[in-house]
Amino acid sequence: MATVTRELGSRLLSTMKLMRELEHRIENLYRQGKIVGGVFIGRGQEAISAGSAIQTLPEDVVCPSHRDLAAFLLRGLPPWMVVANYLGRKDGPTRGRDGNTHLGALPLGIISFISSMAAIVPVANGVAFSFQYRKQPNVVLCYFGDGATSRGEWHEAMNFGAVFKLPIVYLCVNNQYAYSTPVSRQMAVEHITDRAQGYGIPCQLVDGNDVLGVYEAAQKAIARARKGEGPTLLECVTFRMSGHSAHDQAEYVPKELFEKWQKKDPILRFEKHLLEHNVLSRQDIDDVYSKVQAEVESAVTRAEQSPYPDPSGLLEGVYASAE
Amino acid sequence: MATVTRELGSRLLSTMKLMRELEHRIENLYRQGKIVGGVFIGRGQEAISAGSAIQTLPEDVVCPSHRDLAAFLLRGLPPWMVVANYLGRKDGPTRGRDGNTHLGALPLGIISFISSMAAIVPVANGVAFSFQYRKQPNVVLCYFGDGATSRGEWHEAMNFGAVFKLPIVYLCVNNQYAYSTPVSRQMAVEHITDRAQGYGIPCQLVDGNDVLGVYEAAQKAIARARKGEGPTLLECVTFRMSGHSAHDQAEYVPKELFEKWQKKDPILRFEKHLLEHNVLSRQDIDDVYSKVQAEVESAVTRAEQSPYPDPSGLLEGVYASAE
Amino acid sequence: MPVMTYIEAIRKGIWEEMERDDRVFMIGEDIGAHGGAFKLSAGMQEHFGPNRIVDTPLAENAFVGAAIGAALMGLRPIVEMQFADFISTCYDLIVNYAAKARYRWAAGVPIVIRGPSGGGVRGGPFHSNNPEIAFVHTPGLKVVVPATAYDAKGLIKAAIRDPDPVLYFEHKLLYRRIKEDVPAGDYVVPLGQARVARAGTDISVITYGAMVYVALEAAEKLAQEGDGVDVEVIDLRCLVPLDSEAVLASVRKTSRVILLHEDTRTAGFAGELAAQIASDAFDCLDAPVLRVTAPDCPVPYSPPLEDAFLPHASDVIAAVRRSMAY
Amino acid sequence: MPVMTYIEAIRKGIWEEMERDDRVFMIGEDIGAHGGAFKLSAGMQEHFGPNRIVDTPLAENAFVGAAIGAALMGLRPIVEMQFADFISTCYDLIVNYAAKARYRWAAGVPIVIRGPSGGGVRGGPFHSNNPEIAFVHTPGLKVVVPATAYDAKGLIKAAIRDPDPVLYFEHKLLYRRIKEDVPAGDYVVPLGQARVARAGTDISVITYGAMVYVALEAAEKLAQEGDGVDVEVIDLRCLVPLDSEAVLASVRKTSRVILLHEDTRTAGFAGELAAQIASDAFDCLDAPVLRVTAPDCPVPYSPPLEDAFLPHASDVIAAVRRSMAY
Ligand SMILES: Cc1ncc(C[n+]2csc(CCOP(=O)(O)OP(=O)(O)O)c2C)c(N)n1
Ligand SMILES: Cc1ncc(C[n+]2csc(CCOP(=O)(O)OP(=O)(O)O)c2C)c(N)n1
Ligand SMILES: [Mg+2]
Ligand SMILES: [Mg+2]
Repeated sequence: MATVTRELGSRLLSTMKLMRELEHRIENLYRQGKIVGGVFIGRGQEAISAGSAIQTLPEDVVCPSHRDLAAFLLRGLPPWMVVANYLGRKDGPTRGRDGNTHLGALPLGIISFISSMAAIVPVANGVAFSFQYRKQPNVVLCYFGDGATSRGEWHEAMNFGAVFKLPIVYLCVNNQYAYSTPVSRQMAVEHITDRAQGYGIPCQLVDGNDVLGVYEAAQKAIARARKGEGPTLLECVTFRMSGHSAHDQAEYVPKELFEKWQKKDPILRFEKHLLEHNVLSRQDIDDVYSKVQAEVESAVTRAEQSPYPDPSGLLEGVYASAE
Repeated sequence: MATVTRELGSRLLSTMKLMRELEHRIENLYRQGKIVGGVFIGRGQEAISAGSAIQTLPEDVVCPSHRDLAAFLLRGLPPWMVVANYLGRKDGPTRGRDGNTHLGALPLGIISFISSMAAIVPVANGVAFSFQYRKQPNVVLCYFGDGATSRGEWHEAMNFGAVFKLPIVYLCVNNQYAYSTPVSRQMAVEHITDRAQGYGIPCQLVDGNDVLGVYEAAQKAIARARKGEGPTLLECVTFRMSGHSAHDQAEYVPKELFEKWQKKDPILRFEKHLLEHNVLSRQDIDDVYSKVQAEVESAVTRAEQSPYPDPSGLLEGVYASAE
Repeated sequence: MPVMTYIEAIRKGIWEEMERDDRVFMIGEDIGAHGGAFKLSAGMQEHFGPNRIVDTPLAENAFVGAAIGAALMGLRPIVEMQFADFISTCYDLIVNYAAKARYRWAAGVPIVIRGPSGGGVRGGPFHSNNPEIAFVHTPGLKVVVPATAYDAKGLIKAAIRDPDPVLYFEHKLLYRRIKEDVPAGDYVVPLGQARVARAGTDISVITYGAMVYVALEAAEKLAQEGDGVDVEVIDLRCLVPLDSEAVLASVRKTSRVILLHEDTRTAGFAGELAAQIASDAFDCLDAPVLRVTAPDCPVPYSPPLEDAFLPHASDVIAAVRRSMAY
Repeated sequence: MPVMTYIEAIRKGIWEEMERDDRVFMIGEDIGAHGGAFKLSAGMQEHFGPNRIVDTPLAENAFVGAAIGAALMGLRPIVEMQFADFISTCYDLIVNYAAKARYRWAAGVPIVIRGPSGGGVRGGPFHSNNPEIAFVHTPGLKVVVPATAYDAKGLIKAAIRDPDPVLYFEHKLLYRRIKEDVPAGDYVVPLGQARVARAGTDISVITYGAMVYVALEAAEKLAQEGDGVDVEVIDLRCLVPLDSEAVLASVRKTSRVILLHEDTRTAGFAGELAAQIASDAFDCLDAPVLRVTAPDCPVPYSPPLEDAFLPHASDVIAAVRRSMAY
């Protein structure tokens, strides 16, 4: 296991905690009827986007899916803008045109996903292709769920990435459900890494609730991609500690599973690691958390101050020429 | 190796030969400018559709692709109808609406493929699903090329077949090229069976130029499907002993490959086997061949006698109600 | 007659058809134990079993293809798209396989593909689309767009019994907002018959889906607001087959026409109607044919934007006044 | 000026753009060593290398997606569909990803997707389609349909330089049948400007693609056959952006209009034109707006069927006579 510096430890911890608390707050806003559309959160899955995206360089690119908020945050997207996007406000990155984490920011190296699951994967390949084309030593991190791997686009893209040896890391967030469908009903094999055998890409099964495990696996994969040795697939096994969306009670998930996975909570687990290895003290951790709490509150305040977009701008930006 | 009865031997031989000679004759018609559209043949690949489709029962269904003519013939499609379809005549199975082997005949248990490579695979699953739904002990044989396996539809369908344990046999005709693209540029693994590891389906690599090898592998796979044990994938390795279509010179294929594979010709090879094992005599074989020759000639004659469709029927059958 | 919501009417229609004909089954994502994203099939898997309410992996091509194959063999599959928007991921199988099979090789494909379409629920660009036009344009497909609970039930039954592939686009805004008397037993609303939602003499508003209510609201307001304009509202119910007779009859009667749809403007269904009217009712028009539609942009998420995007009664009223003033 | 075929003009346009701008590359199936199914790119891989003429596996989503991603990063991909028909297999990425990116997150997707469309070469139902309308209907996309060699070159250059996603549908019937003087050097035909292919005073035929020649043939015959009808032919060149001004100007001049396209009728592009004309040129029409299009069925394979399917000069002449007699 990697030895964790104080700085890395507190960055990882604060990122995971920020994702957790921000999403928690957004859920509350949802219950208060303040969120415009649906809410999709990654509770329990924070280690995956945090442990991987933290290693990207400024010119690298991330392609997060809908439960990878830490990747957005680590690329520098201000938390208040996330909230503003959920609230449909003018200052969200989509200026109210799209909701939740359906957003991108080219200057931050964030490519927007779209609803069609796995559609982002071929697009992420194209970003990696551009690095190869320009002989740029950069990499792409592309995230997707277990459910997304049943889709044709995923297959086409995995194969394409392998054939072209693209500088990309495919991160499967296997939270064991696609909406109400357990992995056992999605495929006749056990793991996405089994599924990925057909591409000639190195695969690794990763404990997705162990942020350091994710960190190390991603580090290796990123290094490999950066050296021009091609893609890697990491299957990060975790659990969706929520309904599919904020309005879903997930009655189809056996209660025991939530209990079992609650014990593996990635934040508590990392806390414990940091304490045990004397990386951070309890006080340090509490400081991190109260900073996070303050950040969340100020994010919500600032987001709520952002006005709604003016309908007079409805048609701007459909085409470049009309801008 | 299976012991071949006289009857099976001559049926297999005559089917392969009929496919070979019929397609050869169609190529000639093409050169004479008599064929309406393109010509796609399976020269050198005859053992695959012949060795497998010969085992289907009347209520079984085949879903052939564009180089699997023997499957059509074995299901009882008269050779002259194949020619009539190429010629765009009224009595072809599509009544001139579609060309070449883009055809189906429900009463014969033949499902039509369409041009989009691999689109037939999910549809074939549906046929198998209907058998399962109705508890009918029948099976589907579904054929596709190596190139088709790069497509998303193929992935979705393979996975679906595995999850539902459908009574289907997937036959990949790996002729090592998709148009001008060699398998090495299509995927980063060597075999379609590698590709298929991700589905939890038993796979077998088969010498596609050995009709008895295909026969045995298909027999096992069909039996398995019929017993409700689910799908099997057979990768039948062969070579496309022609251009992609009759107008393609295939300059992109190294000459040596044609020479190498000419030596593995499935018909000559089976002839030799039959002679060596005293299943058929030279005279028997020559008799088979001359019958085939006569059949081909009468097929062409009859097809050429079929009139073109009457344009007054142009709009018939777009919808059921208009029929 | 029981009072029923629009979604309940669809559900009942399917339920009754499944009772009636054991070739009918439903396939899609999360429709089993979970009962579907909109709970349309809640309890159906318990009743009909997992073989007839079939949950699938997240793979639209896989299950649409499977439905096509099953239909070729004589079954009667109903496919649920979790949102109608996702139909674009299996577009090829629908427009190339299902639509052309009968024409090419006399093979019928009696499938129904249904799902929630339309905006007004803050679904944003990927959960609010009206994807009908590409299918309307594809010969071999039928396209149904119910506006009332009565029609929703009668049309889903007609669609299930139809020998051709039918796309049945429900409007999700209507799911639980529309409630009305719906006969408990079996009845069918035949495909291809429009409905006069409101009879009128001065101007015709031709529309479908959720916009029927917008048209009716406009008509009522115009009646009340002293314009003295008596608006006829035609609810098309089906786009293919289209009841051109009903459209032309209304236009011949009123001589003025507004074409209204929620879908975006360019090459939307109003174009087809305009072409038919300009060709076949040219001589009885007293004013230009006007379109009221969403503008040419993706469906935006934020309330003020989506509100500006969607056509409202006020837009219809303005168009009616423009037409009447001509 | 060198004489060039239509296909050669496209090729030259791409070649020159690739010389001019090293962000431009082409990606597709069999376009490298083989030079493409129609040999449009023969020799290009030798010249530009395999990194800029990129052969891919048989997977349209993979390479269209890759092009979109590369375009987001500032490259200028040209995607070849081996046949335009296959664009239906990657429909979602085009209408949902590429089309909406700029609107949603201000991210331009400057890709060109091009390929052979259209019938008349006995390609049958899967190699003869005119798939334009679904893309015309999708806000965010541009759609180009060149008819002449001059335009083919000038428009492909405009498309490559355009900051938005452009679908460029070549007509395969024209590839080697159309030959004309084409400037050797750089020039651009801007998107969104129609062309008067033949000036006339009595009636307007609005069309595009291969049908431009059908319209011209009809116009010549009508001029010669003593009808005394002087037909104006408008070649739209682009469907999005549409030169509505040119369409309306012609209709205002002639007062009569025939809308002609090869694509099937229902909800085809003629509908959009009819709607614009019925709304904005209503008062200057002297006769009903007539459509001449393919009928609503798949493109059949057999010569007598395909000939009956495709619109011919005789159909245009009949429509013109009907209009003039009104
Ligand atoms: C093509 C497509 N079909 C259906 C949906 C509806 N849908 C949204 S998320 C989801 C489940 C996704 O599961 P997974 O990929 O495992 O991601 P998770 O939500 O578990 O993170 C479904 C079915 C969709 N977005 N796209
Ligand atoms: C989706 C799609 N893209 C492109 C094509 C054009 N095309 C026709 S056949 C072919 C190659 C098919 O290769 P393979 O599947 O190996 O079959 P083979 O021709 O070798 O038998 C291509 C690219 C197509 N038919 N469908
Ligand atoms: Mg999941
Ligand atoms: Mg092949």
